[in-house]
Amino acid sequence: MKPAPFAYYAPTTLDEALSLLSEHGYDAKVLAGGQSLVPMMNFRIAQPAVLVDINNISDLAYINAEEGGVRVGALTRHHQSETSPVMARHAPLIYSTMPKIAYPQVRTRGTFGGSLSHADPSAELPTLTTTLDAKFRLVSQRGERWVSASEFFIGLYTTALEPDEILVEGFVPELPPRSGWSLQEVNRRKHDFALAGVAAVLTLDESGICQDARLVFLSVGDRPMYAERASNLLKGQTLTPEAIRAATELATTEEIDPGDDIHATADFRRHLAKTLCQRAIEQAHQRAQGKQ
Amino acid sequence: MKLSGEYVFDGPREEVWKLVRDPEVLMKCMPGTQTVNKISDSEFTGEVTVRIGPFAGVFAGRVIISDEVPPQSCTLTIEGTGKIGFLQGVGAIEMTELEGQKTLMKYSGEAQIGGKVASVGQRLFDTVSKSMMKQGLDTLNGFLKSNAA
Amino acid sequence: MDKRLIGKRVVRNEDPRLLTGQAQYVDDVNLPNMAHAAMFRSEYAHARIRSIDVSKARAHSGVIAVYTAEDMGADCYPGPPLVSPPPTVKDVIFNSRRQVPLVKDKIRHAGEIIAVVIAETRYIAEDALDLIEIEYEPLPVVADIEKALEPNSPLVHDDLDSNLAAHLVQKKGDYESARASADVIIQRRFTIERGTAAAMENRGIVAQWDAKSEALTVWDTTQAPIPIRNGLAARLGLSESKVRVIAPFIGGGFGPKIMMFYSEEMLVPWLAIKLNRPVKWIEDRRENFYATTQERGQVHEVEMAFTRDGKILGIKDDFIHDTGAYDPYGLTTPLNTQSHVMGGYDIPNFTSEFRVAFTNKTIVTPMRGAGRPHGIYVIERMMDIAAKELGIDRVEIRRRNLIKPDAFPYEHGIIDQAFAPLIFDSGNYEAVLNETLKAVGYEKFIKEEQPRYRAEGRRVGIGVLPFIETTGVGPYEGARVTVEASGKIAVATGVGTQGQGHFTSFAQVVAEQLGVDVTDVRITTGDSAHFNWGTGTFASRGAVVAGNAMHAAATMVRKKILKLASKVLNAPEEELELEDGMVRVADIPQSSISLSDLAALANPLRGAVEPGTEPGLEATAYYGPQYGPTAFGVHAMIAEIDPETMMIKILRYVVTEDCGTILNPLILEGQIHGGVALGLGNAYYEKLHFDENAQLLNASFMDYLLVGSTEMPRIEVHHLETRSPLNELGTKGVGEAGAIPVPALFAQTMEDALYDYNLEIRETPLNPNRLFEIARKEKTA
Amino acid sequence: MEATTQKIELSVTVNGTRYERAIEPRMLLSDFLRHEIELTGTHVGCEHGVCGACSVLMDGEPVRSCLMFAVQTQGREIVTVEGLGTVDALSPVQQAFHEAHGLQCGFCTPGILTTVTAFLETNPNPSEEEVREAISGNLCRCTGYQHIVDAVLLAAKKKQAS
Repeated sequence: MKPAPFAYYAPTTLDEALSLLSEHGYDAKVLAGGQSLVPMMNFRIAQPAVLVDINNISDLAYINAEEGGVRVGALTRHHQSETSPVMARHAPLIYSTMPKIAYPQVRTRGTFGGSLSHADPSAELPTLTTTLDAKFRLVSQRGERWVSASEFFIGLYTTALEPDEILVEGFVPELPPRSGWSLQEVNRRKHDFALAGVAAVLTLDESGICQDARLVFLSVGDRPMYAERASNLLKGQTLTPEAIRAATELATTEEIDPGDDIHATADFRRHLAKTLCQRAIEQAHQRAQGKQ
Repeated sequence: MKLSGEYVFDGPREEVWKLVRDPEVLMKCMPGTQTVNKISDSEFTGEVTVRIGPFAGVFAGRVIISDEVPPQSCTLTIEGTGKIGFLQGVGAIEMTELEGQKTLMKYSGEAQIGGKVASVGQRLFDTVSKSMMKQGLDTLNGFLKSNAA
Repeated sequence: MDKRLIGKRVVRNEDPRLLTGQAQYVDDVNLPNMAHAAMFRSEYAHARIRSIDVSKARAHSGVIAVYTAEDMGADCYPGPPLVSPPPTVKDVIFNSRRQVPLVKDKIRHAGEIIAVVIAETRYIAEDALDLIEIEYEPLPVVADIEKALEPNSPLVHDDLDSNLAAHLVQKKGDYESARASADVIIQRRFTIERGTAAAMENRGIVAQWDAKSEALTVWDTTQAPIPIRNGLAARLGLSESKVRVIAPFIGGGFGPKIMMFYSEEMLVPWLAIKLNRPVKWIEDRRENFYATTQERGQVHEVEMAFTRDGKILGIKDDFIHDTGAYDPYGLTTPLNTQSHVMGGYDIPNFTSEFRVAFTNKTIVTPMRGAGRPHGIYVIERMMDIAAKELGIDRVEIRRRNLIKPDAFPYEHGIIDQAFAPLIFDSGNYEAVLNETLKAVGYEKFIKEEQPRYRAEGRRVGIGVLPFIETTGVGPYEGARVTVEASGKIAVATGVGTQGQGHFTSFAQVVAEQLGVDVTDVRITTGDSAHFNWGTGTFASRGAVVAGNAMHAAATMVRKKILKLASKVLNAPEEELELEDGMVRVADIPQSSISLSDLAALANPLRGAVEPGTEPGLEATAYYGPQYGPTAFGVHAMIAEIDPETMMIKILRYVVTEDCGTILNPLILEGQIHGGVALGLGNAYYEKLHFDENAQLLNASFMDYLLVGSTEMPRIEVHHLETRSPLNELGTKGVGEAGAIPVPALFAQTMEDALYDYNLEIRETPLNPNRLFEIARKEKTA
Repeated sequence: MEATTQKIELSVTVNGTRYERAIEPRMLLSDFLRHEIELTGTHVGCEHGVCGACSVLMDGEPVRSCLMFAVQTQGREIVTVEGLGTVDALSPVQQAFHEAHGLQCGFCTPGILTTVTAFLETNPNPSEEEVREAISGNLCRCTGYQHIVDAVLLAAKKKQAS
């Protein structure tokens, strides 16, 4: 299990990196944390001809509080997010999820931008950023653009990124007052990819009626599965058990697309999604009411 | 791994059949097809590059059409072999006419994947096969529409 | 001062080197001019090789050579059988088929080696693998062990008329009469699926050929260096004295590291000679999932006859055992299953027929537990089912049937894996059960805690069950104990070591005899240059068989010491004591001599040695038991399950083990902890998923789930010591014990936790998905 | 900018010693440590980032050396198990593993020792649960983790006392 040969570049500026990507197109892969890419290279099921190692580009690792949210640089390591008071304060859903992601030695290397660009449908960050309606800044020599998370994730390992683009940072909006959040997962072992999972955020109005809601599932489709109709169903409602059940039912029968693998059948995943969705809404609701 | 589903084509059944019956078209519907060679009227081979994120593999592919009942049904046998693994699939397709010059295709089949890619990538098969199926059918539908245009 | 060292929590002699990265493993061997091998393996499980072209690989820069079976010529023939079927059982069918170094025409399991590339680096060797062009003719695959034995199955070995590798029947008493007189007959079917040992260190071999002295040195991750040495010498036409096999530190064995021979074990030394260069091959993790032997696949059809009050009248267990593509390891595993299917119970009537099936899967050889967990699974599941059907408490029905302390030695009248009669030497089974019930608080849990949980809607279950383990089988091991001129003790044995703490527990045995510090005893294991005889580390036998050989040799050296010291100190032997590396005359401390001085006197440079005496303070001894001692234990578990997600949390895990005399409780506990971890894997996490083409779908640690630190519960270990009368030390083996009862216990606990679902679990390993399916089925049924 | 599959000059500090080698970009850090500079204490168990046996410290943080290319350590400081202590002078963590029997075959041990050494720097007084989390990226097939957990807790106590 040794990787095939490749040409290696370690640019120190973003401009250099973009120029390399522009030159090599599909032949090149960006190496960030490498925690998903390098195993695939060791198995030789990925054999990129060119690696553009962006780890030496300074100024891409930061977590900054801003008006209305938090700005996260692409090279921010998971371990930084896990220990960042700024993240804890402004994006508690992400902060509290970080310890679940892989293992300590992976979190010291794995990056925010790398995880998003890799777009594994079972990974947490794509789901969380979709749930929080984050947006990402994609830069190429041709210019830059902001893309919302729900438009960024297209399919399995497939994103809106063109071969010459790099995701350089994300902006994660802060939840308004009276909001609650939850991430529920079922994993074979604690740190495995989830068999199924769901993230929920809710915002209540002063009378306790649900003003805004987003439910996004992981491991039950080819990308983070935003249950838009179920989310809308919650809006304007008092979150009674019936209302929660109805939204859960809609989301898990019509808005996810689970598949079979050796660990779980589509059927079981759907069952788990249902159980977890209900729990996630309930927990987010509790938090929104300041009960947790 | 079982694979089944339905797809609605924007064209009449005869037209869809013509395309399905043309292995060259079928090969082209596989995302990443590089070359196509005709072996017989019902057998074609070709080279397909499958690219999914960082994963990329070149497969020697073969498509065989059998059990034809024009313009209604047939069986497709698909094989692919490459350095990183192999695939074998057999699927039955059945088409019925719908109103408004549309055609409903029902397909059901079984695919088996082996070798390296099977041994380390099983978590993704279902998603990959579903999405490749969809891409392929969309492409076929695209041919249909461009033929009609 | 307490001179006893046996039984003390002594920290390990081997630790400092292991803890500082100074211990040598096979992949750490780095020789000048060393070349690196990579194996070209079949991706198909069953196929004919139509053509192979290695010319591009040969031409690749940095490639030294590429060999196929054809290139290997007459040297490419199967390995020897490691274990033959027992000659003592009548009417055995056994079709011996063994693996070859390189496959020439027909592939019989995915992962078989077709060609080997030798290059300047492993990286280049792997590049060259990608340049080998091969065309296969895929054949219908034998993946399922039951279908394998159906009349129309494709054949794994074309020269046989079926896939039957072996067939054997064993009986005790008269089951049919027992059945006729029974109040209740229970029949069930159980399936047990394959797992892998997954030692953290993959296999590896380094071979060095010295053409001038015609000497071969092989570093091998084997559990059995002496047999490998003997086999290699025979195969390569060399004198055994010219072949040295070293099993250095090994990163875990668990059974599969003992094989005769792995294809690579035949290939790498041959290559080193052929190329006249040192060659290294290190298995990678993906290869390990295909090429290292596996175990556990069996299907059982069981029937048990009971009286109304729960007394077992008899058991009938017919099963199929999966041996994979070849059967080099004989019938060890299914024989173990047979000898454990009666558990620790007094069962007068028994009949068991097993059929061993060839399949297109990786070869099966014993791995930690080795057929025993299957037997225990079957009997203990049946006991649970019987308890429910008869309305008897599950502990009570077991208590009524356990072998009583006065019934030992308890003869079963069948033959076990050692080809010896199955006899349980000693035990105090009910006491071990009682100790466990007390420790886990069984009564209180059932009466107070569980009702409280249930009232809260929580599904918390308890499980308790006993198991036996046949251990410490022959044929023999040996040890040589030498007092060196430094006064330190050098000890050598032929067994290999894979983490069991031999450098310490053996040292304790020797040090106690010789009155030295444990750290003054230096043990050499697994080097054929240091000890010429032995079989290996397997079957929970190191501490029993090698341990007693140590004891015997140390006792002989002690005698020599006393005899010589008596002469030197002019005092009768009875008045001498060995302490702190000195021999002293009791009560006259100034009259003493150090072992160092004594060793020098025993090996004089001038003068005459008395006729009939041997130089030095040294002795070699062997120990070979007639049959092995049988250990006993009871495990208990309390676990909670979320019935919606089927996620579990183990709240308590209690073990009471009776493995006779304890050499070192610290090491013993470690063995049990590790065994339970594997057992838990076999119960809930670890399953090799083969599809219908015998393609392995989880050949990585991403998808083959080893239990991690966040899954393992804390284990409370209790001991009882019923000395084995079979050996001087009174020891019984324990290496595999931890793993054996866990799948059965887990199933019992889940059924208890999900009491309102009326589950009946008849398979292992489970997983959340399967529990969900079983629960849903039972609920709708 | 010159990029190449050709060898690259690497300069890296390992256990306080500076090493300079010309290596292929694809050489894994684990192979560099083990075979180029012959620090074989770092072990390789899976080469796909799950088992943790190859964990080393880079600039004080635990990383999987099988998931990094050696060229990525240009100018960095690496600590392997050989850098923690010696046979005659075990580090407090090593000493605790010795006393608590926190190892059997010893193969996974180096990756655990490096990981735990870094962990105790940031969390000197951990709970058992935190210890289990800290070593969750290290597989051990021998111990069932219990004596490892005990060893880490003992090491914390030793470090607190000293």
